[in-house]
Amino acid sequence: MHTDLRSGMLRNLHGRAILHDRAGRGGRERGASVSLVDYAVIGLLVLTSTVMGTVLILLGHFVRPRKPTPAKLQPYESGVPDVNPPRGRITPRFYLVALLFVVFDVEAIFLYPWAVAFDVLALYGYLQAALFVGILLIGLLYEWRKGALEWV
Amino acid sequence: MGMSTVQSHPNIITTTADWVFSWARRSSLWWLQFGLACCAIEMISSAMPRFDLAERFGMLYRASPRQADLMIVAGTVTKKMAPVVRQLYDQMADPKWVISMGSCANVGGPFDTYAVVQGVDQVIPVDIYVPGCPPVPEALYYGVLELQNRIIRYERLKQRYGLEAAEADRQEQREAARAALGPRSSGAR
Amino acid sequence: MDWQRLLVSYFVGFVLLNVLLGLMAYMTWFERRVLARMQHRVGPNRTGPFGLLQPIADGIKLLAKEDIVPANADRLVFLVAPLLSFALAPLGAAVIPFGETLHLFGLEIPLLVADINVAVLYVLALGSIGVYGIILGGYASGNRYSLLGALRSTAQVISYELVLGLSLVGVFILAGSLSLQDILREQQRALVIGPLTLPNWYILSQPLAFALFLIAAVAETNRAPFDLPEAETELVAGYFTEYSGFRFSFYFLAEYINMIVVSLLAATLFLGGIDGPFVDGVWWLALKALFFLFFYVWLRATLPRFRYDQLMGLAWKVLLPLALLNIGLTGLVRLWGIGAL
Amino acid sequence: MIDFSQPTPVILSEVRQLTPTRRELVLNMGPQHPSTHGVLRVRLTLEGETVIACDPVIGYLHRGVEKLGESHRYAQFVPWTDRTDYVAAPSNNLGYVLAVEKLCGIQAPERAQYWRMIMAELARLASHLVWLGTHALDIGALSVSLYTFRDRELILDIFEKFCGARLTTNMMEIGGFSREIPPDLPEMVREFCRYFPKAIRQYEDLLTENPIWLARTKGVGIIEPDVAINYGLTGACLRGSGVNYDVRKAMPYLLYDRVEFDVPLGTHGDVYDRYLVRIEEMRQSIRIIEQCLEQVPTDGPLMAYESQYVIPPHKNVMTTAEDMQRHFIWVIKGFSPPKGEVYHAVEHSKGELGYYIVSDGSPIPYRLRIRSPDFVNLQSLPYMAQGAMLADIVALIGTIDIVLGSVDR
Amino acid sequence: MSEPRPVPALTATSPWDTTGYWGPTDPEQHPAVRLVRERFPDAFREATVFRDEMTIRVDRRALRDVVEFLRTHPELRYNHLTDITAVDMLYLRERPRFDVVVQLYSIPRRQRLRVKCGVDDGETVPSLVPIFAGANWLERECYDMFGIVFEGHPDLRRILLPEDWDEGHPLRKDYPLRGYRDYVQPGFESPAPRIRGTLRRPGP
Repeated sequence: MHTDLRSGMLRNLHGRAILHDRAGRGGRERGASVSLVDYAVIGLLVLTSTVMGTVLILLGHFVRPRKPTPAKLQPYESGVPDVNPPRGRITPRFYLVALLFVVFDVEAIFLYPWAVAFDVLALYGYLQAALFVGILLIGLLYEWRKGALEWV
Repeated sequence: MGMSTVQSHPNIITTTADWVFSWARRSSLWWLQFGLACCAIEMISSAMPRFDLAERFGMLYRASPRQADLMIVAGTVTKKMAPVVRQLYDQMADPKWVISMGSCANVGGPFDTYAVVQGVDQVIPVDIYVPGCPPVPEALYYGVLELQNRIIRYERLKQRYGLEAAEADRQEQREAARAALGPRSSGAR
Repeated sequence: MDWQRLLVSYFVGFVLLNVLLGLMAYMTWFERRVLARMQHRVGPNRTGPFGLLQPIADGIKLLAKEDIVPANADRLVFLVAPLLSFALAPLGAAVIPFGETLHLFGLEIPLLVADINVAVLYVLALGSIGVYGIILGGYASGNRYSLLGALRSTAQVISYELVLGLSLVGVFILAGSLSLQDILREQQRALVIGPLTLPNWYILSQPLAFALFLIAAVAETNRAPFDLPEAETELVAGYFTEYSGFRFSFYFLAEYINMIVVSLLAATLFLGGIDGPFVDGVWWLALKALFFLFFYVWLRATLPRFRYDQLMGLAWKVLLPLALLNIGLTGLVRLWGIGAL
Repeated sequence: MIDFSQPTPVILSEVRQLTPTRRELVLNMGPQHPSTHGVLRVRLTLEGETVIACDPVIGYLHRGVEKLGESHRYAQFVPWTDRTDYVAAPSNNLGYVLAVEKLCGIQAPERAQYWRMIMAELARLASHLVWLGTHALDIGALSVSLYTFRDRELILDIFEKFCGARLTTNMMEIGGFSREIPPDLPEMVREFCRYFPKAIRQYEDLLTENPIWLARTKGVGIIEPDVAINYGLTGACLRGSGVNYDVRKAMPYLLYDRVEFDVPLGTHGDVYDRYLVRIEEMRQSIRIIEQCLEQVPTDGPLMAYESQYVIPPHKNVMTTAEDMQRHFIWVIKGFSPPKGEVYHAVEHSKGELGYYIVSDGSPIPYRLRIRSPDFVNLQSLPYMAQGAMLADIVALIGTIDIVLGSVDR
Repeated sequence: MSEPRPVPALTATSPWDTTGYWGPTDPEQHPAVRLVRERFPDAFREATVFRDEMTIRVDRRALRDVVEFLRTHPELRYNHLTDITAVDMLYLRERPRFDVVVQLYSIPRRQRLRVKCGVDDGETVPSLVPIFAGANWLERECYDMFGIVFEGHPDLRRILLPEDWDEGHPLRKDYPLRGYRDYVQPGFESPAPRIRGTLRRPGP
């Protein structure tokens, strides 16, 4: 299968000596299916760190002073009293970046499985990916020329 | 001393707690990066390589008053600046301390004019006054160390006799320090 | 479900979490001392021996500091946002292999919390979610500096996220996997060039990717010279301007934990992780990570800060094309290697 | 007990100014801000990161120094000059005492003039070091500021040796110096001159060729020569645009015509050129100090005691009746310069520092005007900020090199 | 010991009188005086010399034209506005109350010149902002400190004092050094112990 094919090829082509292969000693075998346990652990850890943070905040509740005054609760504006609401419009340039990001992040996501299966897909896959990236690159160049990447 | 009523007896737990908190507060005095005039340059100097006051005593400077424990008023407080100083003080998170650095901030210094507030203690309460025009960095050291003593005292009183007694004592200390500065100009004619 | 394995992994993860928190605290100490040395100063030395208790004092003080919620802040979001940043930051370390399986009390304790096959993707995803804490906090503060800081941070992180992700594609091509365990295993092979026998660390076969990764990682963690979101001289304190007390420290912690996680990741991806001469083990990983952490401090002491447009230009005009170039070249070499050309 | 629960009153004028428009974000930098070098306040109107409008608001350190000068006798005013531009106090002393000496028509002895030059150049170095440190810090180069302040301490040591004070030196007196130069001072200054070029090289290693520094400073805040002249800029801000105007060369005071030095000029008028100009000025200052140390007579009077405007020598006060009487009158009543008005300018580290004194013949100046260089230079900030980005503003504030005590007086 | 010395007499001349930085000390030979007198015979008032400094006094209405002429005339080219300030002449003369003082400098010719004009309370001076951009803040400062109104100034408001300062203009001679009232922080009832100051202010 894939893993066999792959590891076999590596040894054959480059004749690399393996210093120490720990594949047999603990850990997951290459290509073995991932059990849900790993994700469950991560889920538990998310919970744990959230609880830890909350506990720290609550712990502080007993020792910290609390003296809100109207002046203290005003937003900080370098010491000058604030008079107008801060959440105004946001310039569209930020949205442009977000849009660009979405386009190219999708590209990155498409490239990951391709990279993992690179040896299987070989030249054909390489050309396909090149075509895909090329089209996006043309898009990037277009944006560049159009000044979407300029900030001033 | 204003704390004749003993509200709780010190025991081993509260003394440890007050020691820990006073130690933490005095060892981690983050100061508001806030310079007004000449003294600000000496204040910066005291944080720079030769003296390194700030880092050695665990004093980080923060630009935002929300994260600062200590305000060093370094320089002349003018009437235009006074509301700003007040606003910054108000916006600092409790507990907070104030060092008035230099003669201008103490009593108006040589600027007995129409534009200058004769002492920052007319705008915000001041814990420590550092004299000098400007004070040398060593003087600021001394002020900071004195402030640490003041913090220990405050924390101890707070743990033993409650917040109000500690605040009252702090206020007394402030007024004593202010009285020790002597009279100042009455300003307007 | 394999309950025993779950418990053991969780236990390891819990320990890891706490170790990371401790490390983070001492990372601040490390940074302050190293920075002070570089600047001909002494650094904190009054709180405990060599100032070693300084992080603890800071922590306790922040804990006992008032927690201000400004009047025009979006209260709920304001309170939750730092927690979001803080809670997610250390989880990246969960997929980093710290060594072999440990046999203790008859239990098999793997020194790897979660072995998932898309580990790198997972770390990148965590980084992206972490930015939510920043933007929500900045937006909820109701402060202009915070808002600008949050916007800067978002634009910066997503731009460099892309570079970070694409710079690693070359590594994936070589390793044929997204799992850190597999990538590590690939790096334990020997690379024989003539008389030299070198470890097959990817820093040797992917130098461009390494450089790109390093730059993008510094930007991802909002460190100098890419520390625009919290640029003190422009935006006072950036997105956490309004935060005080322990909530502020959550952002602080998150930044340092991110630094550590990214350093561990870089060490694992490019420097062979726990692999090293003499005896393999977690100390090699620690040493390599420490090198990266020192590198962070060094950068901060040396370099000025980028301007916003320069930062974005660097990501989109220089690093992104370079990353794509790296992928293309790696693919070609690989094709030649497997005889497909 | 003070009631601190009251909110700070909102100043009405600020409500008017801060009225927001629909698209733009009004950002307020200062008066308490890490990069405004004190209490400058800049109101910025931003669109995204781009600055649409920039309005510096000053006066947060206005202390009425000019009014004080009009209420005190001539010799009493010297300490206040220290406190206008406190990072280069000796230069301010120099400008004032020269203006008064011009009004009275006296000149300090040669030896005192050399020492005045040395001290003024050291003050220029100290001021430039503060500028470089804070400017670099604003742009994000953290360590440079610590290195500059480290080396500035050496200059402060020299000041301390000379007059006993570090920052506000009050070192110059009308007529020269009344105290003898400490015997080991020349060697101290020489030692410093040997060391300092190495320090400059260190700063330059960190900045001059640094790509990020270049990106942040080149082409930023360009001010053309004719615009610079039109704005009345002086100092490095003017010379960075390539206009050759240095008071030391154009109308030499003290003995600047006896020493050789070059006036560095920029070509593009951007932040980077002003940086290079000031770095080169530091080298030239060292050159001036070295020449002064060579030329200065080791012996000779330091005070123009022969004039009636100058406090009599201490030794004579104790021994002769005339000088005691003179001393008494000088101290109690002051001296009365002739009626008239003078303007005298010196090349301060920030530009042309001028003192304009109107005398009505009484011992108190009738009008004392300080033409401070950074007040005038700061006006060009909105011009330089056209089309700049938010991060450029801090670079621009840094490059103008302001000290708010001098701006607001 | 030292000899008893006579008290030195007033020095009539000094090295300061012959620097040449302000052009010839004889008004008849000074090109600026000559040309301004020719060009503005009505507005020209007088030319005075003290030490080496040349001062031209002109009518206030012609100030801008004179300065413009001084700036653009090829023989003069006073292209650098060094300073604008004012002097309150309350104790020195009856009318007009203020002198507006403009310091000019010619970068190509390396010469200074001072132009003055008298202005009374309620009168205006033409603003120099159309000629020199640098006049902006200097004139604002004059307005702030003396209350002199510059006609044609784009943005004449207080600059150093707070914009809602209602105590007048502090550099006027009838304004006390310490102002009229203290700063009182709202909510502050017990200010620090205070005494009357002892600083002397000069009278007329």
